[in-house]
Parts: sequence; structure tokens; C-alpha cells
Amino acid sequence: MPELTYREAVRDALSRALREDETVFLMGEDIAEMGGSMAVTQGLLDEFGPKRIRNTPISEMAIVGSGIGAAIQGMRPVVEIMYEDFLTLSMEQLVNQAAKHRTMSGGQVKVPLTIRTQGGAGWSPGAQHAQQLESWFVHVPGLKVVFASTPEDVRGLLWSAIYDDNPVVFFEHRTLYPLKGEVPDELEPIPLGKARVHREGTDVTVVATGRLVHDALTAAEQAEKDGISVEVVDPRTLLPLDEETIVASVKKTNRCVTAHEAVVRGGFGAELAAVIQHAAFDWLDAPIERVGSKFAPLPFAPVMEQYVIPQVEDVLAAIRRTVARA
Amino acid sequence: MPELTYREAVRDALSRALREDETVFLMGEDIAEMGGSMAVTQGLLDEFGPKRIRNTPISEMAIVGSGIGAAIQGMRPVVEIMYEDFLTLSMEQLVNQAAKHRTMSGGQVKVPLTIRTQGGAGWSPGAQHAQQLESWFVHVPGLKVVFASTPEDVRGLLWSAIYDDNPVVFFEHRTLYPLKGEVPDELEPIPLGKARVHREGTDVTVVATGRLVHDALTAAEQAEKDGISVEVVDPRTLLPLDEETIVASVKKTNRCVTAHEAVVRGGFGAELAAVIQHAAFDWLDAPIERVGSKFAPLPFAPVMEQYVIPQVEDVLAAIRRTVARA
Amino acid sequence: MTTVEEKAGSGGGRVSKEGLRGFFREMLLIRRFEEKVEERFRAGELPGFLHVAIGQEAVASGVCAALEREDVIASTHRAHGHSIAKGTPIERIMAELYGKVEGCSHGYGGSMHLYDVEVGNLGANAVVAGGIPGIVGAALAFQMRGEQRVAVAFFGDGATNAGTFHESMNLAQLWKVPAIFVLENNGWAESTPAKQHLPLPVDELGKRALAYGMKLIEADGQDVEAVYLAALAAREHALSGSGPVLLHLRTYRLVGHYVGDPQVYRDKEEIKKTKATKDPIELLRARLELDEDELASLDAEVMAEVEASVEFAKAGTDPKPEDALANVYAPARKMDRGGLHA
Amino acid sequence: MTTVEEKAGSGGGRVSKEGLRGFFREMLLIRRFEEKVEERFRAGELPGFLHVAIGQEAVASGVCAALEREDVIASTHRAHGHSIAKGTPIERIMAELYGKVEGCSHGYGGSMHLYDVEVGNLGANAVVAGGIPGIVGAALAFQMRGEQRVAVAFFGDGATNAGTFHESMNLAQLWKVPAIFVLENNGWAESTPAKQHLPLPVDELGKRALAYGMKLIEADGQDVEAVYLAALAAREHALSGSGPVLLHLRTYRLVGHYVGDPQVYRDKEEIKKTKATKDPIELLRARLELDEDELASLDAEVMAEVEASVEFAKAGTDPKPEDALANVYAPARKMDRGGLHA
Ligand SMILES: Cc1ncc(C[n+]2csc(CCOP(=O)(O)OP(=O)(O)O)c2C)c(N)n1
Ligand SMILES: Cc1ncc(C[n+]2csc(CCOP(=O)(O)OP(=O)(O)O)c2C)c(N)n1
Ligand SMILES: [Mg+2]
Ligand SMILES: [Mg+2]
Repeated sequence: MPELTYREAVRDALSRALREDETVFLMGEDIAEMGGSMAVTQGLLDEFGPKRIRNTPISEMAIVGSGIGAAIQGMRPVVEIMYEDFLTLSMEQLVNQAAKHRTMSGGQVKVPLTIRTQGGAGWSPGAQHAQQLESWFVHVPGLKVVFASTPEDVRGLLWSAIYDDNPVVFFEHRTLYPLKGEVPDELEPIPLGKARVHREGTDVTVVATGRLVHDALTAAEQAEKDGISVEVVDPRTLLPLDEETIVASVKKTNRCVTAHEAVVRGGFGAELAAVIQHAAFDWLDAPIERVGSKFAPLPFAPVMEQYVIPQVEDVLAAIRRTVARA
Repeated sequence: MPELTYREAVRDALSRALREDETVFLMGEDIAEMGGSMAVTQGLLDEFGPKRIRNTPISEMAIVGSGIGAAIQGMRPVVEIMYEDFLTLSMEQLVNQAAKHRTMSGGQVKVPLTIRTQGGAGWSPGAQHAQQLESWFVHVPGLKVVFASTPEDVRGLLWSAIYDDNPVVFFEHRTLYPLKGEVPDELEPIPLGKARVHREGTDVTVVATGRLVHDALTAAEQAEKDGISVEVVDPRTLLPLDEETIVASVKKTNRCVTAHEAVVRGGFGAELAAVIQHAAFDWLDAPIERVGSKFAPLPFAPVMEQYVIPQVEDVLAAIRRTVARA
Repeated sequence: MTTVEEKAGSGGGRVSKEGLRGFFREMLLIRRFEEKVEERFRAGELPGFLHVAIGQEAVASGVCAALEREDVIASTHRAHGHSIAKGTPIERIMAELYGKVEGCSHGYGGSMHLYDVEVGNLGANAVVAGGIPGIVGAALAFQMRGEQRVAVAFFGDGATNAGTFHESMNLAQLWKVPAIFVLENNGWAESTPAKQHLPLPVDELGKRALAYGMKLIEADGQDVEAVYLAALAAREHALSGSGPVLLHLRTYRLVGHYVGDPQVYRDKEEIKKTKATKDPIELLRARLELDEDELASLDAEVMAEVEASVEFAKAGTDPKPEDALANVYAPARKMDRGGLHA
Repeated sequence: MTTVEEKAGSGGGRVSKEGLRGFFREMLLIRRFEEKVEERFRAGELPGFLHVAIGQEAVASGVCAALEREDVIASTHRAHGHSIAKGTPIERIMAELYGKVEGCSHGYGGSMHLYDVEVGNLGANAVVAGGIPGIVGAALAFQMRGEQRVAVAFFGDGATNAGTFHESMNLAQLWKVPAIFVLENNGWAESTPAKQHLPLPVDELGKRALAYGMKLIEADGQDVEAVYLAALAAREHALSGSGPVLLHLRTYRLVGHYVGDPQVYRDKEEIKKTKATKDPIELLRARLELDEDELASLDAEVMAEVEASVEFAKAGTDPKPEDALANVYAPARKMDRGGLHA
């Protein structure tokens, strides 16, 4: 099996879709000559030309909004919002338009639009370039929400997002772009709505997303040395949510930790905890622990930044707290 | 004690603050001659004049953003976003600017800005005039979030919001404006961050916000006929959250239902459930039940609308489910 | 949808008397439809939140007559006229207002969300300016596929203050997509008069186009012929590859912002005078020299249609409550390994 | 902050040689500061994400010299020059880039969030156009209180495509607040050249003002004297009650978008030619006829300051990790029954 970086895996899904399907095209800031601020779309301009790899003005509302209009007319646009902090500028189009057109029209239209974006801390960007906002979109009926953590997943899920007939907000994590991993020769579409069990275990389930999947795996290895067997599950699609896989895991392990980089309060971990405590109430031997950023806008200075965002040790400590319960 | 409607109570807080304090002024669409689309600001133009009761263009970003700038310069602006669906247009200013200025500046500035808005279904507005979005803001460090459900509360909390030195997103519920209730002669500021126990009970705690507080009270009365004693708690301030009062109540009743009009998935009830299962794990005798809207953009036709939004019976059914657990 | 023979021969030509009578009938139909909507709302029969465009009929009729069926529009909260003029039968609109399955949005939309994709109505929008960027995207799709179609956004003077408007205009001009931006300038945004919300004098709002170097075409929005000819010219320009057009039409709202609006903010004399001098239907009646009899028989015809639409709507089917969840997502598509998609 | 004697007597006057030398020194300081920043970043000493404004020094210096200390500015991701010119000592800026407590944002901000409220810097903004509406609000506060102060927003050509820009310009003109919108037009938005992001020719971007009827003042952004005089005129206009000004300054980015940008998207010849002909410091040096000796001694002076700022920064205090949570909220105020607040 070939090895790709997470960045290459995103690019591979994009270029295959562009190659196969004339209705697919890209819009976003600096995605053409520069290949995107994360170098994800490098080379695509050369292969597909400026009609399909479209640099846009700094107009996040119009980028998403025109994507919606083109999607309704039968195209499959993939738009890029350079940092997810700037999704804040397109919320109206995402939430009132993309998510609602189908219901409001009584099923007359569909909006096969993919909105790729990325974010994540750990490189001292300060408060406006690293906020993780995925939980907002989980609250919006009509959207689908994906957050992929490995090269294989990001490729297979992006493909499915592009070919889904609904608007999909697709989160990538900035610190994962250089991450390498094996991927199948042929692109395997990964259905939206299926969680992935990364590691089996019997004592506690960590449900993690994005960068925290990797931190959870590291924490799991460390815990193993103390004889704690950790199962790590990545929902991958946050909406619709694969409750079945997640709940089954917790019913097996009887303990649960949720982990993401977003701040804990109001984060996706809250939804997970609410679902799990409800569905696995009689199985839980300890309160569900939530790991995430501390409640502050991200400060610049590295020492403060590292204090705010969750680390492997935070996951490990949460694992330990759950197993410490009688 | 005088009786005021919820609408009059909001107006009373505004006009007292305007009267006492030159730094307070209002901005919003149609708040002047027309007195606001909900008639909340009626009469204020006559008393305070157009310099302080400012009609704005349809520019939700600029309304919030200019409010931020004026607040940093020592004013206490109260801006109105006509429907909370339109908050989607001002998310960038709210989330990246208002919430972060203080941290980003290392404490040099404060942003004493109040953002009033309203929403709520039950009057067939269709999908773009009734979405309840309060949970998004609970996920944003630097903001405070209030959702008041009675005339007394809305008056006392709005006062505190105006005089708080931080940006406060202040939610009113459209269907509550005509609701009458007693208020103290003198305006009593209600501190942000204090929940209110509306009704004491011993079998189950309903933590409800907005319109659902009243539905919860009605459900509680009906449950009482079956011998179920329900405690109803309204957090009132969603951020910061009065975990102490809420958790103490659940530790007493051992059961909990959360209730709001927003859709359940990713709603404020998720955060409540996550907090409560953690803090009251050993006290809970049943899974926490969440009541809220079904997962759909609000359809227009009344039969479908009523099906989507939560009703008294939904709260009652959830109460019954919790007490049915052994 | 009014069809005007001379359409093919655009470029300053005048519309025949026949053509004008067609416009008159359609505008009257829109007027009577909306009056009926007001009446039924006051009678408590119609749920929701309604905005009528009484006084603005010439805009809807004139613009839509210049469009082809395969052209698309996006409308606003004030959508009945646009929808009728784009070709949706009035009974399907009335049924929508009654929340019926037979409605043009199958009861999911309501007055502020009238859709009819078959005739090119991509939906009315209750968020001011919310529909405009979608029109840029539709026009982009037409351009990319080399289709001779235009995409048209209706919006008001108030909407030109929204950032969404700016970004859309800018992007459309940058990419020279075949879009027409129809600025339906009635001088009010709800209760707020132009001078309180526009930094430009109300009649100079066309200057918004200058910020993008966009083609501006202006016409008297109360004169349906002028609107029609201007819209034809706009369509021609947009299709020529020279870029989009801002079509600025000065018009007048003869009634309140919403049905039931007491208009406390508006001078009673001004309302009276505007009604007396700016009614596009009256103006056209005078020009056509329709006498009372002709008018009465036309009116009876139109009223019968409107009454029939109410009957149709009332006899319609209520959605089932659980239908609420039927259209949240488009159904899953088949997908093969390696990506075949169909 | 450069102080120019002639400031009082505005209106077309020229700046004395003395004054120009002051500008030269400040521009050189900004240049050397930013070159040092690049160097320290490449050496791995500076965390985060850095944008320098090499080539745009005349804008920062010229505009800020025309302001009073009590005037306020909002800056962008490209903020060092604005901050220095508005009067923050460079060692406090350098300390910020090193994430130190002594930094102008106490280590919380970083390069894209330089604040110094005491000298009127309300903060740099990492969201394009994000700081503009706040400036309208600051100007509104000044207007409401009758203070003779202006509020100034810096932003680039790319930012003029943002809805936030439009809403802010529009509101400011509507209310005639004393604001100056400084359009620092370098013809690029990151890797995207003007012709790919602006529908107007890059030199005609001042036309954005026409959409609001706003006063436009234009000047050569590479000529610090021209910038200064234009900014003085803009300030006078803004304070006169006639409304805000769009101050359009054509300038050039001689380097990459961010520190480390390989500029693959940019023609090497164009970069070379621009560097050779558009460097505002070179242009001013030639005009002042500074000889090598004078230049060398000035440079040595300035470099010493810059080196000292690095020493200061490195010797600074690291924040404590838990300080991260210290500024999320302003502390509670005392509040009495009935609402006394103090
Ligand atoms: C973004 C947004 N802000 C506010 C409103 C409330 N609102 C509905 S219509 C309207 C006025 C619109 O004015 P204009 O665009 O001129 O259209 P008109 O009503 O005159 O047809 C306002 C403020 C809204 N629907 N959307
Ligand atoms: C809303 C938003 N979109 C995108 C970005 C990413 N970005 C940072 S700077 C920049 C280009 C800005 O161009 P311009 O306004 O001309 O300023 P310049 O960099 O030329 O000084 C972009 C796209 C951002 N910071 N904010
Ligand atoms: Mg209008
Ligand atoms: Mg630029």
C-alpha cells in the first residue's frame, strides 16, 4: 500500500474527483498559483486550469454562497475557507442557506457542496487562527460534519463528502498535514456516518477527534504500561453520528473519555457525553471525562498556549481518573 | 409589586439605563420610530432622541462591530439583532473580536457591549426566523450568555448585562413578550451566573431555558397529579453557568431532564448533561433526558412546525421516563 | 408569466398595446392576489409572516417577462409578485401560504420561502441579501457550462447595505458571470426611510455599481414597459460575456412593510400622495385608456382566478406532522469503489 | 512616532528637510526592525506567524505622523510599522514577538495582535477587515462625546472585497463619523494579484468610495511626504463634520506575504524591478541626498536600537502558563440596587 501524507491524501481525493468529474471545481483564497495556504492544492492549477481551480477575493460569504448556487445548478463545488476562524464570516450562508434550502423547498433542491477548512493550535498563531468550531455545525440540521484524523480517512471521507448530495463541512487539522500513513491503492470511499475503532481495549473508551486521536493513541500506549487497556474510537463524521459504534464500545469498556482540541464547554464532547450517558447509563462505571482546551481565547506565548490546549498527559490523566473510580 | 409584561420589563431596564447613564445608547434595525420589530423599544426615541436610539442600516456585522468599538472607547452600547438567525451574520465580530480583544490585548481593553436578540418558533415563521442558537455562544470564551424567561428576570439580568464589563449575548424569547409577571418596585439587578429555582421538588429536576421554563412548570403541575414532584431550575445565565445550583438540585432529586427549544443535537442540554453526569454521577438514578426540537430546519406548515418544536407533553414524557427507571 | 412578442427584437423598441395589456392583466392579478392574501391573513386563515409588494408589480412583471423559462431568479421576503411573474400558477402559491402539500414549496416554505425550481424560481429568502450570492454561483455554473442563461437576484434598497450584497456584486463582476442584480428600490427598509439607512440620496443608489465597475441600467420601476426594456437590455449585456448588470429600478411601496403594519413611522400625507401618483397599475390603466367596463371585466376575470386559488388552497392536503423530517437531507447516492457515482 | 513641525499648518504645505529626515529615520527603523524580525524568525527564535511590510513604510510613517496621540488606529496582520509609527517603543513590540510579559500585548497577542492602548493602538487584527467596524464605533464614540479625535483603520486592497469593509464604510458615511479608512493598496492579497481579486483596475480602487458618496483622497504611498499631507487633509476633513475619508495609498510589497514565503506565484523580474524602483526608503534617501556616511551613521544608530530591542526582549519575562486564563473576562464591577455603577 502506498504511503501518503495527510496533505497529499486530501490532494489525491481532490485531483481524482476533478479528473473524473467535470462538475467538480474548487474555489478559495490563494488555492491556485500558491496551492493554498497549507499547500494542499499545489499542482492542481497546472493540471486543471484556472476555470476549475479558482482563486477568489477575500469574501467568505460569497465563496460559500456562490458554492451553494453552483451546487444547486448541478455542480459539485469544493470550497476552501482558509482557517476555520473565518467560517464565522460565512455562517449565514452555511446555516440559513446551505443547510435549509432542501427543507424550505420541500425537497426540490439539493446542495452538493463541500466546505473544506482547517485549523488547530500548537504553532503560536494567537487567538484568531486556531479556534476549533466543529461543534457549532453539529447543531445545524441539514449539514453534515466531518473531521478526519488520518491520511486514509481524510482521503476516503473527502471523496464521500464531495459525492454526497448534501452540504458537508469538512474539517482538517493543521498539525496533521505532514502526518504519513498508508492508504489503499484504489481510493476507497469511506461512508459518512461510520466511526473507526483505532485500537481495541477493555477498560476505557476514548472518543477522540482530529489531532486528539493521535494523542489518545499515545496516551493509550502509555496507559497500557500501567495495565490499563484503552479503546480509541474516532467518530470521523460528527454529523450524522455513529452512535452505535461509540455506545457499543462504552458498553464494553464501561468507562469513557472524550477528547478534542476545542474548548470543553459547549464542545462536541458535550454531545458525546450526553448521548453516551443516556444510551449506556447502566453500563457506566465512572463519570464520562471530557478533555479539551481550557476556557480561554488562545494566547500567543507558547507557554500559555500549551497550557490552554490539551496534551497527551491530559488524556492520560482523564483515563486514570475514570479507571480510579471503583 | 407592579406587574409588567416581559416586553415592558426589557424596555424598563433599557430606559432606566438610558436615563441614568449617558454612555448607554442603542443601535439596531428599526428600533427608533417603529420601536423595534417586537415593539420593545417603543417610546424610547421620543424620550432619548435619535443620537441615542439609532436606527441602523441592515448591516449586522457593522452593528456589532461598531458596538465593540464604541464599547472599547468607554460607551455601553446595547445593540439589537432583530432575529437571532441574523446573528449568523455577525459571528466574526462576536467571536473573533468582542470575545477576544481582552485576552489578545493582555487585559488592556474591555468590551462592555450588550447584544440583545430574540427568536423562537410557534408562529409559523419558516426556517429562517426561529432558530435557537444560544449553545454556539456557550462555546466561546470571552462572551457571557443570558437567556431570560420571566419579566422579573429579564429586567434584572438585562441591567446586569448592560453594566457588565464584558460582551453579553442576551437572548429573549419571542413568544414570551406578552407574558405578565410581578417585578420589584425598584429594579433589582440579578447577578449574571446565578440560576433560579422556580419550583422545588424531590423526584426529578428539569433544567429549562426560555419558553421551556414555562412548559416545564406546566408539565410539573401535571406530573404532580400523578404524584411526581418536579423541581424546575432555570440557569438564566448559560455562560458562566451556575453549576452549583443545578448540580445540588440533581443531587437532591437524583433525576434530570433538560429542556430548550433549540434542536437537541449539540444544544445547551448537551452541556448540561455532560456537566451533571460528571458532577452527580453517583446520585443519578436514571439517564438524563434531553428535550428539544427535532432535528430539522423549521418547516412552515403549522402541523409540521408543532411536531418539530418541543411541547409540554414532551417535557412530561421525559419526566415520566426518568421516574420510570427503577 | 407575461410573454411579449417583441422580446426578440430588443434594443429600445416599444411594447405593443397587446403586450402592454398582457402586462396589465398580470400586474392586476398580482395585485388582487396580494389583496386577497391580506384579507385572508386578517381573517386569521393564513399562518406566519407576510409581506406584500403592492405598488411594485411593474418590477416583477417587467423583469420576469424579459427572462426565459430556463433563466433563474432568487427572490426576497416580498416574493409573491416575483413568483407569479416567473410562472408559478397562483393556486400553488396560495396553497403554500395555507401550508398545503400542493403548495409550491409543499408546505415547507411559506410566504418567505416560495420555490418553484421547474420554472426557475430558486427560492425566496427571508434573510435580507441572503439569496444574492447563490445567484452568482448559479450564473457561474451557466458560464462554466457555456449555457445561455442568466441568473437574477431581486433585492431591495435596504439589502444594498449588507456585506453579502457587496461580496456578491464584486465576485460577479470579477468573474463576469451572467447575472442581473435587480435593485428594487422602494426607499424603505421596513420602517427606516432611505435617508436613515443610505449614505447616498435614494435616487442615486445606482452608484453602488461604480465600486465594482459594473454596468448600471436604470429605469422607472413604476413603468412596466421601461422595466421590461431595461431588463431585456440587461439580459443581453449579461449574456454577451461583458459581465453582470445592476438593474436599478426606483419603485414605491404603497402599503406597510408587513401585512398588519400600522406604519406609525410614515407620514399619512406621503402615503396618500404616493398612492395617488405612483400606482403602476393606475398609470398603465391610464396609458392604455382602459374604460370602466373593460377594467371591470378584466378585474372579474382576475378575481375569479384568485378566488379559485383560495378554493384550491383550502381544499389542499395538510402535510403529516412527521413529514417535517422528510427533507432535511437528500437521500444517499450509490457510490462505488474508486468513485463511480451515479 | 515622527513629529513634524509643520503639522499645524496643513493644507498643501511641504515638509521641511528636517521633517523629512525625521521620516527617513523612522522608516529606516521600521525596515531594520522588520529585517531583524525576519532574521530572528529564520533563526527559530520567534514563534508564530509573521508578516512584514517591507516597502510600505511610508504609509505607516506618513499617516501616523498626521495623527495626534489621542487619535486611535486599528491595524492588520501586517502591523509592525503601524505600531512603531503610532508610538509604541520597539522593544515592547519585539518583546511581544518573543511572547514576553513586557510585550505591548503582554505576550497574549503576538505579531498579528499588537495593541498599545495608551498610544492609541487599538490592536492589530488577524482577520482581514476584522478591525474596520470597531473603528467606526470608536469614531462614533468620539462624535457622540464631541471629542476632536479621529479613528483610523488600516487595511489592504484584499480587504476591500470583504463584506465587513462595505458595511463599515457605509455606516461611517451615513453617520458622518470622524474616521479615516486607510487603503494600503499593495496590489496583492497573499499570492493573489489584484487582477485576480479586484474587478476594478488596481489603481482605480479608490472608486470604492463612490458607492457611499465618501470623500476620497489619494496619494503615492511610496512618497512619505505625499502620504503625510494627504493624511493631514483627511484628518481635517474627518474632524470638520463632513464625514469620513477613504485615503487611498498605492504602495508596494517588496517581499513575500509572510516571512518565509517563497513567492512562487510572483514573477522574479517584477520583484526585482519593484525593489529597484519602488523602495520608499531609497526614494527618500535620494531626495534627501544623504551620502554614504550620513546613511551609515544613521543606520548604525537605528541598528543599535533594534539590537537593543532584541536584548530587551530576550531578557524579558515569560508569562506563567496559568496566566493564559487571566484575561478572559474583565473583573466584576460593584453594582448597587437600583443600578448605581462605579
Ligand atoms: C439579515 C436580515 N436583517 C434584518 C432582517 C429584517 N428585515 C426583513 S425585511 C427588512 C427590510 C428590507 O428592506 P429592503 O431590502 O429595502 O426590502 P423591502 O422590504 O423594501 O422590499 C428587514 C430589515 C432580515 N430579514 N434579514
Ligand atoms: C477573513 C480572512 N480571510 C482570509 C485571511 C487570510 N489572509 C491573511 S492576509 C490575506 C491577504 C490580505 O490582503 P490585503 O488586505 O491586501 O493585505 P496585505 O496582505 O496585502 O497587506 C489573507 C487572504 C484572513 N486573515 N482573514
Ligand atoms: Mg426597500
Ligand atoms: Mg494587499
